Amino acid sequence: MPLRLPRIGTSQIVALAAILAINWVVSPQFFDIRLQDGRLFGSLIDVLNRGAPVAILSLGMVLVIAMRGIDLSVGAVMAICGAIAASLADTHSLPVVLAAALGAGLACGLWNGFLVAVLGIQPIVATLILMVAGRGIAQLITEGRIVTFSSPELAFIGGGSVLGLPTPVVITLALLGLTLLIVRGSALGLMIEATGGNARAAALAGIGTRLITLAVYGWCGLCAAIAGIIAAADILGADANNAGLWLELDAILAVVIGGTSLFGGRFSLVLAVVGALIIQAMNTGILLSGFPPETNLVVKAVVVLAVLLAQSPRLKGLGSSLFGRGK
Amino acid sequence: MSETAAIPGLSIDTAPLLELTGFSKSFAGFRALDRVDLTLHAGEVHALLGENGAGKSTLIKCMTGVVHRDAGTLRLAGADIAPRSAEEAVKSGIATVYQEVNLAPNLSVAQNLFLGRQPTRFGLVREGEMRRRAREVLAGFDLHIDVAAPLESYSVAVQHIVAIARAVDQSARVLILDEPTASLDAHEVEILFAVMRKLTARGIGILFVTHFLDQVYAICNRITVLRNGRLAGSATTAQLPRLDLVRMMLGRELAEATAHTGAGRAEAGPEQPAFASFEDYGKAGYVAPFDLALRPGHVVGLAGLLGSGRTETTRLVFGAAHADTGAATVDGRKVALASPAEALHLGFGYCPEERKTEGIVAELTVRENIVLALQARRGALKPLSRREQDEIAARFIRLLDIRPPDPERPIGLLSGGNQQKALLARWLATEPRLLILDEPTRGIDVGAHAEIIALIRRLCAEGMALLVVSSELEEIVTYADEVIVLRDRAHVARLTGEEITVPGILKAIAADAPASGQAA
Amino acid sequence: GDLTVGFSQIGSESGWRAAETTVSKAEAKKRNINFKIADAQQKQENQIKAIRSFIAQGVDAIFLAPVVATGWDTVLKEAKEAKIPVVLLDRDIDPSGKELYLTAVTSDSVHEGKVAGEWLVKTAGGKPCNVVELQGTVGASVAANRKKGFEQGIAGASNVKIVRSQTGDFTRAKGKEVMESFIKAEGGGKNICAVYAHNDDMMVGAIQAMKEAGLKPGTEVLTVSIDAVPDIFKAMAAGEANATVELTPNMAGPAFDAIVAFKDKGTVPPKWIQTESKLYTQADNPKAIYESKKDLGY
Amino acid sequence: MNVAGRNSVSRLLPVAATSAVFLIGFLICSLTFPNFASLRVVMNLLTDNAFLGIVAVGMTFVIISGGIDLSVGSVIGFTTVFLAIAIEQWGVPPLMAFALILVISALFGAAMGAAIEYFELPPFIVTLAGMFLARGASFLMSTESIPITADLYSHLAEQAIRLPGGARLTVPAMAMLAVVAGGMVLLHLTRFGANIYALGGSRVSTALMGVNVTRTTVAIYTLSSALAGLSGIVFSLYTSSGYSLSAVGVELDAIAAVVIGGTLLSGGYGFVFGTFVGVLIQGLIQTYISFDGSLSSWWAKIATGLLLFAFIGFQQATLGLARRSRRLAAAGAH
Ligand SMILES: Nc1ncnc2c1ncn2[C@@H]1O[C@H](COP(=O)(O)OP(=O)(O)OP(=O)(O)O)[C@@H](O)[C@H]1O
Ligand SMILES: Nc1ncnc2c1ncn2[C@@H]1O[C@H](COP(=O)(O)OP(=O)(O)OP(=O)(O)O)[C@@H](O)[C@H]1O
Ligand SMILES: [Mg+2]
Ligand SMILES: [Mg+2]
Repeated sequence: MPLRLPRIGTSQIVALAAILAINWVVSPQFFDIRLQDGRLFGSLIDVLNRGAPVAILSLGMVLVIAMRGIDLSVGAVMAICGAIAASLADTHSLPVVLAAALGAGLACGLWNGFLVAVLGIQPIVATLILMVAGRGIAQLITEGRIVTFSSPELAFIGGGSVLGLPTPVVITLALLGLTLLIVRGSALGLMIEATGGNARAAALAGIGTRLITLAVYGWCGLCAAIAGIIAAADILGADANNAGLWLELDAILAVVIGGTSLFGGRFSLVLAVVGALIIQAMNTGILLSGFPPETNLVVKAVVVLAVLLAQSPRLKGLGSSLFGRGK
Repeated sequence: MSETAAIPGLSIDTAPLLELTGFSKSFAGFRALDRVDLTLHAGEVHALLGENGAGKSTLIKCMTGVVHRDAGTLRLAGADIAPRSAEEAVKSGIATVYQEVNLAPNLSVAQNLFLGRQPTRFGLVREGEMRRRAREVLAGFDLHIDVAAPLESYSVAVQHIVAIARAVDQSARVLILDEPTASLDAHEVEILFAVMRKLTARGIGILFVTHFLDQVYAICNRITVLRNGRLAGSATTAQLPRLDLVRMMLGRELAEATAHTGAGRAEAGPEQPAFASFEDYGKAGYVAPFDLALRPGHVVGLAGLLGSGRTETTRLVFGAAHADTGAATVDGRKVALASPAEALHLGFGYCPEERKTEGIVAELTVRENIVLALQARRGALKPLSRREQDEIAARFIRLLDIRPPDPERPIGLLSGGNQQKALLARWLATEPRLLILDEPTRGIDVGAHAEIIALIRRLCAEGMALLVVSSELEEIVTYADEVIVLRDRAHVARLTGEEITVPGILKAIAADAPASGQAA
Repeated sequence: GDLTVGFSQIGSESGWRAAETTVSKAEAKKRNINFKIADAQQKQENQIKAIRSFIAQGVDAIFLAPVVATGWDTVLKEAKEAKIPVVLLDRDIDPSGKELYLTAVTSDSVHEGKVAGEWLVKTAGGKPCNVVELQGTVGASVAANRKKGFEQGIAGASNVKIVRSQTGDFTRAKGKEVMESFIKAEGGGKNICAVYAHNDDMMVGAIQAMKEAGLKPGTEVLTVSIDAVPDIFKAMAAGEANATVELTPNMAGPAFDAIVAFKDKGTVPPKWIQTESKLYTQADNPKAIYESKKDLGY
Repeated sequence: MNVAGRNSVSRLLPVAATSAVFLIGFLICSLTFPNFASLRVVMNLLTDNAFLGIVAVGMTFVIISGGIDLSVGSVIGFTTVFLAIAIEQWGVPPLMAFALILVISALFGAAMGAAIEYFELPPFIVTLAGMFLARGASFLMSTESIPITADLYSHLAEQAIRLPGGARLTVPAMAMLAVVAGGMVLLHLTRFGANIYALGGSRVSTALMGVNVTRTTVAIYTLSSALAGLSGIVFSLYTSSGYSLSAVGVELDAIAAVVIGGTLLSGGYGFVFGTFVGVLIQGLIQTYISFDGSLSSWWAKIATGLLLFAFIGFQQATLGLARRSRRLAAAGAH
C-alpha cells in the first residue's frame, strides 16, 4: 500500500448517503418512521437493526485486520455462542446464560490468538480451523436442530427496545463506545497500529506484540459472541447450521469499505461500523426493490465496486483535478 | 583519502549527456523541488549534495519517472525523454540505485541481479548460467557469496552491493547512485570507486549522492548542491573547497568541526561500577560468547567488518535474540533479557540498523513514531495525553532538527536522514540508562552528523551508558572510551585509552591471530 | 443381517434434514444394518467423493440424497460396475440415469407446492388475496419446484396473486428479515393477505416479524408453508399459523425395506416410491402432533 | 570479504515438511482402515480433487504475488452453467465452448487485475465483487441444474487409464497433473515466475527494479481466472452438468490448500508442488472421514478441524525442529 497523507471518511459517508437515497427512490416510504408500542418502526430502523450483528463483528474484525490478521471463524463462533445461549436460556438466569456464551466466545478468540501469536500459524489457516470445527461444535450443542427458547429476558436482547430503539442497535452503539474507549482511550490503538504497520519495529520498540495479538483475537471472539447472542435472541432460537453463515465475509468487507487496509496499520472503528451499515443498506434496498432474487448478487457486486471506486485514490485525483480543487 | 581524481580527457565543454531543466515538485502543498537544473556530462562523476530533506532523492525519482514531476524537461544525449516508470527509465539508458535498498528480499541474489533480463533458453531461465554470471558480476565487487541464497539472508551492506552491481551491470549510459556508500565500510567503498572509475572511462555519466565529503573529493568531478528544494549552486570540485561546500549546503557556517580526536577521554579516573554486564554471553551459531561491561558515562564502540557480528552483539544485549550461554547482570541483579520489552523496562534503548524494516512504522506519524517506545514502557493503560505527545514530539523535532518540522506527517514520507533522527528521538524520549546505537549516523548529513556526535558526547557526560556500532572508524575514535573489535562473529580484541586510534583498530581487525588484549 | 449401507447425506442445513438423519439411523438400527453416513456439506463434489469411497470400501448398498438432479452418471456407473445398488432418498435425479439406480424414495416437491396453493385458493374463497412468497435458496431445485407447484395451485384463481417474492435462504433469520421488508414495502402489511414460505423455518421467522409489526398471523394474514416441522405445529396451536404440508423425514425406512427385499429375495422394487404430501391445518390437533414430533431430531 | 553462504535448501523446508506430513497421514489411514492402502484410493484422491488442484495452482500464483482471488469458486460455477447452456441449448460444439469459456474467464480475470492495478483497490474486495458477479451471472443464466449429454462428455468420462485394482487415472486427474507440472515450470523457471515472487516480496521495489508491475498483475489474475475456467471445464466433466450453485466455497478450500502447502499468504514465498500436496492433504482428511463413516455431521466437521490443526501443527513443529537442528549444525561448524 502506498503511503498517503491521513484521510477522513467522507467517501464512506457519501456512499452511505447515496445508497440510502437510492433506497428512497426504489421505495418511497423508506424514510417513514412511526412509533408503535413504544418502539420505532421503519426501513431505516431495519437497516440499523439488521446491520447490528455485522457492525458488532466488524468492531472485532477491524482490530484483527489492523494487526495484519484476519478472523474467518467469527461466523462459526456466533453459531457456538448462540447455541449455548439458547440451550441454557430456559433453565438458567440471564447472567449465567450471558456469562457462558460470552465466555465461550472469549475462549474461541483466545484459541485463535494462541495459534497465531504463540504457534505462529498464519491467521487465515489458524482461524479456518475454527471456522470448520466451530460450526460442528455448534451443531453438537444443538444436535443439528433449531433449539428454541422462551425466556423473555434473552428475547429482549434481540427483539426488545430501549428508548424506542431496537436493543441490538443500542448494544452496537454501546459496544462502539466501549471499544473506542478501550482502544483510543488507552495506548492500545497506537500499539495495534504500530504492530500492524511493522511488527518487527514494534517489537523492537518494546511493545508486547504477542500479548496484544492474543487480546485482539480474544476481543474479536467476544464481539462474535455478542453478535451470536443477538442473532439467536432475534429468532428465539439457535440455528447452528445457518447462524452467522458467511458473515465473516461481510464483516471483512465492512472493515475494508471502512478504509482499513488488509495489510494492517491504520484503522477506524467508526468507519468500520459505517461500512457495515453500507452493506446492510444495500441488502435492505435489494429486498425492498422487488427485483427477482436471481439478480441480488449482481446488484451487490455492482454496488460494492461503485463504493470502492468512489474511494479509489486514482478517481479522487481525477475528480479533484476536474473540479480544480487539487493544488 | 586522495584529492580530486580528475579523469584525464574529461572536458566540461562537451555536449551534456543528461540535461535537467526546471524540475519542480510539490507534495500536498509542500515544495520539495523548485525549478532545479542539472547537467551531467559523459565520463564524469557528479556529486548531488544537500542536507537531509533537501530534495536529492526526490530529484532522482522525478528524473526516472517514479515520481511524477509538476514541471521540468529531461534531455538525454540531446533528445527529449520522459520516462514514466523505472522500467522506461532503464530502457532509455538510465540505471538507478535508489536510496533504500530496492530489491526483492525473498528472491535469490542471482535473481535480484538479473530480474527482468535473466538469460533464457526456450523461454526458460537458465539458472546455472545465471548463477555463474551472478558470481562473476559480484566478483567484480570482491563479493563471494552463495548467489542462490535469498537476498534477505544477507546484511544491508551486502544487499546494497547487489543493488549497485545490478545497476552497473545494466550497461546504461547514465548511472544514478543515491547514497550507495551509507552502509559500506572503507574497503567496499574503495572497490565501488574502482568500479565507478572504470565506468566513467567508458563514457558513462554517474550521478552520486553521499553525505561523506571525503568521498566527494575522492571521486567527483563536479558538484551540484540543493538546499530546501532549490538549486544552491553548481561547480567543479576543484573550485569548491570543503568549507565553501559546507556553507553552500547548510546556508550557514558549520558550528563545530567534525574532526575531534580523543577529546575528554583522558581522565582515567576510578572505574564506575557497571550498569549492565555480560559474562560469557553468547549464542551458538550467532555470536561466540563474550564479556562486556557497560558503565554510566562510558561509550563502548563495536568495530569490525561487515558481517563480523556487531549487529548480532547488540541484538543479544537488547534481548532481541536469546543467549544460550552466559549471564547478564543489571544493577547487580541477574536478569533474563528474554525480550526487548524486558530490556526496555530495565532502561535499555536500541536504535536498530535497518531503519526501513526494523525501525520506522511508515504509516504512523512522526509524533507517534517518537512516542512509541516511551508509551511501550509506560504500558498500554497509561496513555500519554495528546498534549504530552505533542510536547515530546515538538521538543525532539527541535532538538534534532527534523525536517519538515511537522509532527503529523507519516514518517514514511520523510527523507531517509530525517527518519533516522526520528528514530533516535524515539529512544531519547525514554531517557534510557543504556542506549544501543547500531550505525546511528547512517545517511545523516554533515550538519546533523556533527550534532549527533555532540549529542552522544553530551548523553555520555550526563551519565548514560552507550554501546555504539559504527563503520566510520574516524567517528568511533572521537567518542569511544573502549572499542571492541569483532571478527567472524567473535569478539577478538579490546582497545582502551591510547590504543583507540584508526590505525590501531584497523590493525586489530586485520590481524590474523587473535590480537593482543582480551580475546573472547 | 450383516448388511452395510453407506449414505451420502447432503448436509445438515435444516432441522428437517437433521431429523432425516436421525430417523434413518433409528431405522437402520431397527433392522440391524451397519449404517455409514457421509455428510457432504451441501456440495455435490463431496457427495461424489463419498460415493467413490463407499465403492472403495465395498459396501452392500448406497443411499444417496442428491444435492442436485444432474451429474451423477459417471459415479453411478462406477457403482453399477462394482455391483452396488443405489437408492435415491428425498430427491430425484435427472432422467438420463434411470437405469443407474435401483429405486428412488422421494416426495413430489411440485405436488407439495400445489397442495399449498390449492389450500390457499380454497381458504381465500374468492376474495382478492395478495400473497408474498419466501423462496428457498436461489438455485435449489426444491425451491424451484415448490414455486412452480404453488403457481400451478393458484393458477385457476385470478383473485390470488403473488405480489412479492424474495429468497429467505430456507433460514429463520433470513425469513424474518425478508418478511420485515415485505411488510414495509406493502404499506405496513395491510396489503398482505397471505404468506407462502418454501419451508416452515422461514415461516416461523416471518411470523415473528409479523407479530413485531403488530400484525396477526393466522387470522389477519394467512400462512401456508411446507415440511411440517414441530415448531410450526406450536405456532398453529397458538393460532399463529394456518397450514403446512408434510415432508416425511422417514425416507430411509422404505429404502431399507426395498434393499433388504432386493438382497434377500431379488425383488426389484418400483422405480419410484412416493411418500405422502399430507396437508395439516389448525383443525388437525396441532398440539398433539407437536408432542409426537418434537423428539424426532428436528 | 568472503562471507559464508546460507543454505538455499532451507527454502524447500516447508514443502518437505508438508510432504512428510502427508505421507505420515496416509500411513496412519492405511493402518486404520483395511481397504485404504490401494491404488484405487490414491487415484480417487487425484480425480476427486482435480478441479481443486487446478484452481489452487492459479491461487498459488496470486498469493505468491501478494494478492488473493476470491472469485474462483464462482467462476467455476459460471463455467459449468455456461458450458451446459452453450452445448445443450445453443448447440455449440463442446470443444468450441471450452475455448470460448477459457477466453471469457481469462478476460474476466484481466478485468479484475486491471481494476486492482488501475484504481489501486485491494484484491480481496475486487475479487469479492467478482465472486458476487460471476455467481450472480450464473443465476441469471439458469437457476436449474442442466445435464450435459454431448458425446464428448461421456467419451471423456470413459477415457481413463485403467490400472490394477479397479483404479483409474481419469482425464480430470491427468489435467490436474499437467497443470501442476505446467505451473511449476511457469513459476520456477521463467521470468514471469520470478517477477511474481518479486512482486510478493516488495511491490514498490519490483516497480523500481523496472518490472512492469501492471502487466504482471493483470497477467496473474488472468491466469488465475483462466485456470478457474479450466477447473470449471473439469468440474463439468466430473458431473456432466452445469449448475449455478456448484463449487460454492471452493475459493476457501483452494486458499487453505495453498497455505497448508507452505505458501505465505503475505506473498513472496511458496511452491506449486506444496500446493499440490496441500490439496492432497485436504482430500486425505475427507477420505478419512468418509471411510470412518460413523461420524455425525457435526463430528465430521469437528474432526476436519482437528485434523487440519494436527496437520498444520505437525508441519509447524517439523519446520521448527529442522530450523533448530540446522542452526546447531552451523554452530558446530564454527
Ligand atoms: N511522497 C511524499 N509525500 C510528501 N512529502 C514527500 C514525499 N517524498 C518526499 N517528501 C518530502 O520531500 C522532501 C525531500 O525529500 P528527499 O527524500 O528528496 O530528501 P533527500 O535530499 O534525499 O534527503 P536525505 O539525505 O535524508 O535522503 C522531504 O522533506 C520529504 O519529507
Ligand atoms: N555475509 C553474510 N552471509 C550471510 N549472512 C550474513 C552475512 N552478513 C550478514 N549476515 C546476516 O545479516 C544479518 C545482519 O548482520 P550484519 O552483517 O549486519 O552484522 P554486523 O556485524 O553488524 O555487520 P554490519 O553492521 O557491519 O553490517 C544477520 O542476520 C547476519 O546473520
Ligand atoms: Mg535521500
Ligand atoms: Mg550491522
